[in-house]
Amino acid sequence: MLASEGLPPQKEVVEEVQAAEEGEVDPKAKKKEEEKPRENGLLETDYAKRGFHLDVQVNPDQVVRSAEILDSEGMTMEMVTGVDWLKDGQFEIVYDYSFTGGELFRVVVRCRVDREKPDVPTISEVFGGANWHERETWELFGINFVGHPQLERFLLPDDCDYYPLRKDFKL
Amino acid sequence: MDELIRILSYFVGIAAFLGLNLAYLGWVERKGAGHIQRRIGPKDVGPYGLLQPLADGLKLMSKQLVVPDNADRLLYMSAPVLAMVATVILFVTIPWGENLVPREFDYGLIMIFAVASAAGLSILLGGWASGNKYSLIAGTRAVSQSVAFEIPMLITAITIVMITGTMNLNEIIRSQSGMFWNWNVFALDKSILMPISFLVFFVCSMAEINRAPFDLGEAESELVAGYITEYGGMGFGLFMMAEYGNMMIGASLTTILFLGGWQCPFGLFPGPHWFLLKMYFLIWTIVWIRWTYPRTTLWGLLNLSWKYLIPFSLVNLLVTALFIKVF
Amino acid sequence: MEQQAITDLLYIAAFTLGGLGFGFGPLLIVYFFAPRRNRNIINKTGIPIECGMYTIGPAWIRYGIVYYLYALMFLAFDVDVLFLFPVAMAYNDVQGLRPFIEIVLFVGILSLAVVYAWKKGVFKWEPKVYQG
Amino acid sequence: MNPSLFSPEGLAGLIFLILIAVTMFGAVVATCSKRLIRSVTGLAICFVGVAGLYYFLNSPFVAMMQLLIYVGAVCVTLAFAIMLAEPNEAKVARKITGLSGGLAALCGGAMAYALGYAAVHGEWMAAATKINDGSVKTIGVNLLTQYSMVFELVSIVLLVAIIGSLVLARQGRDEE
Amino acid sequence: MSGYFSYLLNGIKSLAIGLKITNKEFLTRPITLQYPHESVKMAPRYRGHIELLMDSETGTHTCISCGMCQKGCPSNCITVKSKKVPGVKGKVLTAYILDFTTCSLCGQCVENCKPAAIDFSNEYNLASTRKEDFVFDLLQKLHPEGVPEPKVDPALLKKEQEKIEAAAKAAAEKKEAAAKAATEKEGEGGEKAEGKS
Amino acid sequence: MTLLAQSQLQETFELNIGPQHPATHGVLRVKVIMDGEYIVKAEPVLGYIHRMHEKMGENRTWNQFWPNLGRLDYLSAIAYNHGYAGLLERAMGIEVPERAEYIRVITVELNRLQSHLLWFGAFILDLGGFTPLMYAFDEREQILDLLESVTGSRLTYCYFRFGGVYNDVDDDFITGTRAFIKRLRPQIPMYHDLVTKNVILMERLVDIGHISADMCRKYGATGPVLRGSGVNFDIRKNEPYSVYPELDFDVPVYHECDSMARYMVRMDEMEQSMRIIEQALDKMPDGPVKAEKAPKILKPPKGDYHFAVEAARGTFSMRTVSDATNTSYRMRLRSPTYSNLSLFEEASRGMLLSDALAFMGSLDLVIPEMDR
Amino acid sequence: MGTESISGIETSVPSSIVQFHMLDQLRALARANSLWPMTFGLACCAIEMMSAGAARFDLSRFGAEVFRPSPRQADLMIVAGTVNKKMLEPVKILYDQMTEPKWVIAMGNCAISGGPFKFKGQYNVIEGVDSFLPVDVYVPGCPPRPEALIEGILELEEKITGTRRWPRVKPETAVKG
Amino acid sequence: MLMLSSQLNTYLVIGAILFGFGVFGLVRRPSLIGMLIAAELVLCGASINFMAFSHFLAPDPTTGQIITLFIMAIAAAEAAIAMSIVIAVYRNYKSIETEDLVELNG
Ligand code: SF4
Ligand code: SF4
Ligand code: SF4
Repeated sequence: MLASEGLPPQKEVVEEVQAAEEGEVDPKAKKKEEEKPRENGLLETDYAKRGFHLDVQVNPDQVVRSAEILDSEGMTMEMVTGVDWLKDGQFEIVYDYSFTGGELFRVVVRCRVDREKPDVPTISEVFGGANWHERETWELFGINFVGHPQLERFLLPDDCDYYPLRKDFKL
Repeated sequence: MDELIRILSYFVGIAAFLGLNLAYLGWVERKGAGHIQRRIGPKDVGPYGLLQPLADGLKLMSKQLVVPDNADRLLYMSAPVLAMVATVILFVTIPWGENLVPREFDYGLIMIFAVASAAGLSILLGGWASGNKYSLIAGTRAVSQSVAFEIPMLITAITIVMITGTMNLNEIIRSQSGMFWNWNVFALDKSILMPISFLVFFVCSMAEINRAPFDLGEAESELVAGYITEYGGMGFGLFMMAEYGNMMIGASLTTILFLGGWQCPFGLFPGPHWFLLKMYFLIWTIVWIRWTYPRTTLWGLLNLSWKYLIPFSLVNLLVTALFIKVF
Repeated sequence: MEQQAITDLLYIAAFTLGGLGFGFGPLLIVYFFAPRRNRNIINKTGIPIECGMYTIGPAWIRYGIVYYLYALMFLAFDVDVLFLFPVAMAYNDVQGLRPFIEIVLFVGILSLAVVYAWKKGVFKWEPKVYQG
Repeated sequence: MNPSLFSPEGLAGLIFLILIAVTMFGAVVATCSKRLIRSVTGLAICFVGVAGLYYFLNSPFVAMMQLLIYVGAVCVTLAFAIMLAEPNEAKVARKITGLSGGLAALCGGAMAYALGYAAVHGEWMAAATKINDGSVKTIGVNLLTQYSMVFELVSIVLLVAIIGSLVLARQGRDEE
Repeated sequence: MSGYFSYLLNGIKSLAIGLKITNKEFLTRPITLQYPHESVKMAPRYRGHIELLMDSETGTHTCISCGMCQKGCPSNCITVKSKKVPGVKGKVLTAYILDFTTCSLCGQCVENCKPAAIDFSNEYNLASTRKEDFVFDLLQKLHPEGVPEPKVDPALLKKEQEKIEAAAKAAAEKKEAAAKAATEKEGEGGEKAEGKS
Repeated sequence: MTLLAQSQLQETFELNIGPQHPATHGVLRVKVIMDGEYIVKAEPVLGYIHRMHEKMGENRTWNQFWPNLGRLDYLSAIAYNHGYAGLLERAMGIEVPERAEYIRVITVELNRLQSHLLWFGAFILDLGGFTPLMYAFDEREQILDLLESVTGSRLTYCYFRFGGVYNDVDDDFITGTRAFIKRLRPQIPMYHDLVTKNVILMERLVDIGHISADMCRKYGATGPVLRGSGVNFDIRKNEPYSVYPELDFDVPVYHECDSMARYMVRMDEMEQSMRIIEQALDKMPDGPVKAEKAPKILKPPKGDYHFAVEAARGTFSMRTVSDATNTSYRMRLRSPTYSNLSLFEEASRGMLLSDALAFMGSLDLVIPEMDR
Repeated sequence: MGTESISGIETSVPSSIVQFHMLDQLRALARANSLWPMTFGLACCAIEMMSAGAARFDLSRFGAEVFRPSPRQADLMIVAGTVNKKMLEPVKILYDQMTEPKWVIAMGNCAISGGPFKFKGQYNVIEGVDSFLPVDVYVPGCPPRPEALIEGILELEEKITGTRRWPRVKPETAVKG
Repeated sequence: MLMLSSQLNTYLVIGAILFGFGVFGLVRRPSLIGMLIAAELVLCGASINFMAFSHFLAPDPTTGQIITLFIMAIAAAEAAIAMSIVIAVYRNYKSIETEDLVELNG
């Protein structure tokens, strides 16, 4: 039902989320793990090995949409975090979603942004809980969540000017 | 001249008694709390921890008094003294025994209320003068609480006055002579609701002196240390002593009005020991209650007064009036 | 003034003095016995206690409308109740049912205040709605 | 007749003087201090003194009432009102020293002088006999008999006061 | 109205029950363990700071100065110092410095130690006015009255000496051949402190 | 009326609660804007005990990270140990002997018991009752003794290892645990009598601090907070790990959504924990407690891994990114109270201050876990 | 090392107007036996601090169970846990706000040296509160057992009065039976 | 000096002085609450006079007392109402200073 609303690249995502929910095996899922940063798309993972069922990589502009879709499916935002891929020159923002209404189902949504210009739209409008997680990620990585209501120092002292979890961080 | 000597000797006596009590009520409280909580309480400072109050007192006396920067210096310093003065004055009319009373005032009952209500102001001033938000809030709370409970207390006292026709505390006790069913608390012939009004009075006296579970003024989990937040050392000590003093007054007043003061339950050998026995029992009850219940909320407390205690005491007043006229 | 009243007064005065002694005595001792200086690190001994933070805004805040309402009710009630004291003292001395009726009337009118406040929701402490 | 200072009467006289001093001191604080809350304290002190004066006028009951009502209730309510209205008196303390202060002093002084003059020079006639001792019991009896109308009236007045003040104080709040 | 009263009654009843319970507790014995007067025996597995174990056979520790504990420690609180003593197999522990103030009692060191030379002690009530008191030399703690000399195995000593002699001989030969600088090489195998990481 | 207009009209002021405040159980700071007794806005400020756990995860080898797990949520440290063990066992495919799993479950549940007991005491302390805290601590000491005899520590356990546990339990522990459970069983009704049924407590908890299930979902609240809002969700049941599927226990769920519901969930959970422990003690097989094949040097294959456990306060999940070296590339710890507290700001709006603090207590916060 | 390193802060309590030897002794005795700690829990160690006050260990036997939430009334600051950079300022303020006489116990390895969180390149933890507070007694452990805290308080009493009234306990290990 | 307490004039003068203080305060105080405080002083001065007259002159000393009690009651009622008005004024005009109120009105 949501498919029609989605933007073209997202349409695929939507369908697949629903498909996966229904337990169907997605034919387009890629098996192999890449050396290079992987392409956007959907990946069904082995739960027993990885701890989540579905692995989605999206563009930064699709993050909010994906959150909305997952929200309408009744899923919970568990955490938002970043990974600094120094050698790729990218940040990866990882969103963990899980379904708490019944049989557990975990979805990981990732998105990569450029290290130089780490802008990603906020999903705190969709999930209130993302507010703090994003704020923390901003603080520790310097990833800028566009539209976030309160990007202020959170865990660290107000006057500090470093992003400690960046790989090139040195005090 | 004799009178002056009498005044002096009574004062010295009361002062010694008071000093001892203020110190050792703290010990009783801590020890009692300890045993209620499966532990021992003060023990290693002197035998049974009996020197603990002395150590505490000396410590407090040798502790620096810091006046906060933006406090109102004068009021800040005078508030604890005021609280203490009000407490000490109250002892002038407590009849410990038939003849062991510093001074029998004809208006002793109302005088106690008057002075105690003036003491409420000292808390407010202390809280305000500290220049601290917590103190201010807590002071306001404490005062509005003691104010709220003053009314049912007064109404209940009026009931007693109505029965006995006097405000002289010793007279009130005398009117309860004989076996224990003559005590006001059991005086069902004077008003069927008497035991309830005893409860009302007791609860009110507990709330009036800001004791747990009504200790909103010192609600630690909300307002740090309440209106005494900024008071260190002896300022704190004075407030504490005043609290214990008020506790004694509250217990004594309940004893006098309802439990027959120095009367023996069986009409034999009345004397101060009975008074002390009853008073300490009530004090112990207060301590016991403190260590049993969680704290009420402010609204629960104010509503307890306005929704339950005041209506009850009013009804009691009317019932008593009826009983007196009818029977 | 009669002798008795004077004696009463003397007692009260003596105990007031004594109370002052009780109050100021310890403070005097503190003056002599307490340390004179405070060791401090950043010279913040005097700032108001606010859980280790600096206070935000003025310390003397505007506060307590609810208490104020209760205080108002108390004020009027208190005065009312105090009138009952002399009446209660004289209650036994006046024959007949008249005092009873007087008291019933008085208390009845008095309770109207409580009833009014109750009805008006002064005693209600419900969560408020603030839109953020 | 001037009793010795150390007789009970003498001490009582001394206490009287102290009470006058307290009253005056309180009045000064109440009118002149910059901080309103100190004014309230001054007022309370003044009332304590006045209560003492009532005591000397042989009506301890009224003295106690004075304490209970004025110190215990009115002052507390005043303090609350101050907290609610203007806790920070810095704003209030302004340009009062000059003209208005002088004017006020003049007014007050003239008033006090006139009244005091009238009082001291007036011809007051004491009643020959007293019909009762003015004790609380008599007050009560009077309230129940002679003044019973007033007694009831007081409660009505106060009821109206409560309701009125509640309405006023809650105005603009909760009921929009 | 009935709700008003039943609420009140239930409330009072619940309060009375509470009082009853605390009264009962008041009358039962406290459970306090009066620490300086009486003390608990520590569970055998209690983790105090680590200590070198006394081996009853040799009368000293069994540490082989392998440094595994030091490497595995997450907080870098162990410093193992050892030296080579002629006639003794392996390295000889000269100091085992534990900076207890950073230890997190994780047990990695104990786990990593192959010969089980260290274990947790039962020291549970340390306190002092100086923090240097908590930098222990465990070796000294094990032997408060002086660290015994390591037992020299004559056979090993002989072998080693032979080796040294052989080396010396070889060196001498070399010396003859090469420059004087080679003499320094003989010192090898002598004192060598394990570096701090 | 908007907030701004209201604050201009009303008497609002700002108040700091914390970091040194008895009610925040640690160094949480809540910046509160109050309107008289009412809270207009309460904004938690974290970071007063931020201890760089995630950074340390990148600096320390997999094995060296163990002590950190004990110090995150020091009240249910063993559950956190479990989460970490499970994570790497999943990543490396290590099989854990069954006895080890049972030991894990027993210790975790004991740990949960003590955590709930402490919460119970501290919560009542927040509400002004001092005595229940002492009783709870008394009970808790027994658990600590038991756990100490196994793990060696009282609080910051570092007991699990990849592929098993540090050491085996002995018979003393087993009999001791049984005896303890026998002892604790009658205590809980006593707590109910002393505390739960107390009218003052009821006044303070019932209908206070309403959190709807949807709000929990939006904020990612888990654990007793979620279950107090009527959602039957427990990782132990919904995403079974370890030997929980073999054990029979219920998940207490209350639908009132108020502080009392959360309180009751925890109280009931204690009973369930006791049930689990008893069953696990019965079922525990003999055998090794550590996988033989567990490698000493760990190098999980590349990729990211996720593992979640049910800690005392909710879902604790770990996500690690491995780059096949002996340290983690990125270690992410998702602490339950972080999410649970994040709804405080919204939920506390318009509450009375004392209610809000009671509500905060009912969230069961452990600050160092939140700040990480 | 130790307290001397903080410039400008002396370690002994400032003196009063009246000074006699006897009096000082008495005063020291009183102070030592009525050490009221401040409610100031930071992290894991705070739980053990609570345990020490609880029924099993019962600090109140030494008169030290009166945990005062306000620094003005407290004599003893037990730094129980990790102090990080954000917390530094509050700790300093709280110390300043305490009234004399005041003492500091550094409880737990974190407070002594940063403990497990001390590593090269760390960005947020203060490595030892003695770098800015005049610490009187150190109680190591992670966390220290409640006994150790009690021992610390006894140690502090010894420091104040100069004598130790209590026996020293030698740790014993239970033998498996 | 020590017998002042038994002279009517003393009380009258005290009453007058209090009254004067009250007037002084009424004029001088810039804020409504300050004026209220001053007004209490005025009432107090009046009460003292009443009491003094009733004690020294009136045949029935209870009358004065009862009247004083009534004054108290009325004063309390007045204070309650006045303070509520002050609060209401404050809420509407954000000030309790008389001058500001004048400005706002005109
Ligand atoms: S227990 Fe852990 S932290 Fe302590 S010395 Fe051993 S390895 Fe290091
Ligand atoms: S203690 Fe063990 S691990 Fe450490 S150096 Fe000695 S033998 Fe090696
Ligand atoms: S010393 Fe250990 S137990 Fe104490 S706060 Fe630090 S990490 Fe926690």
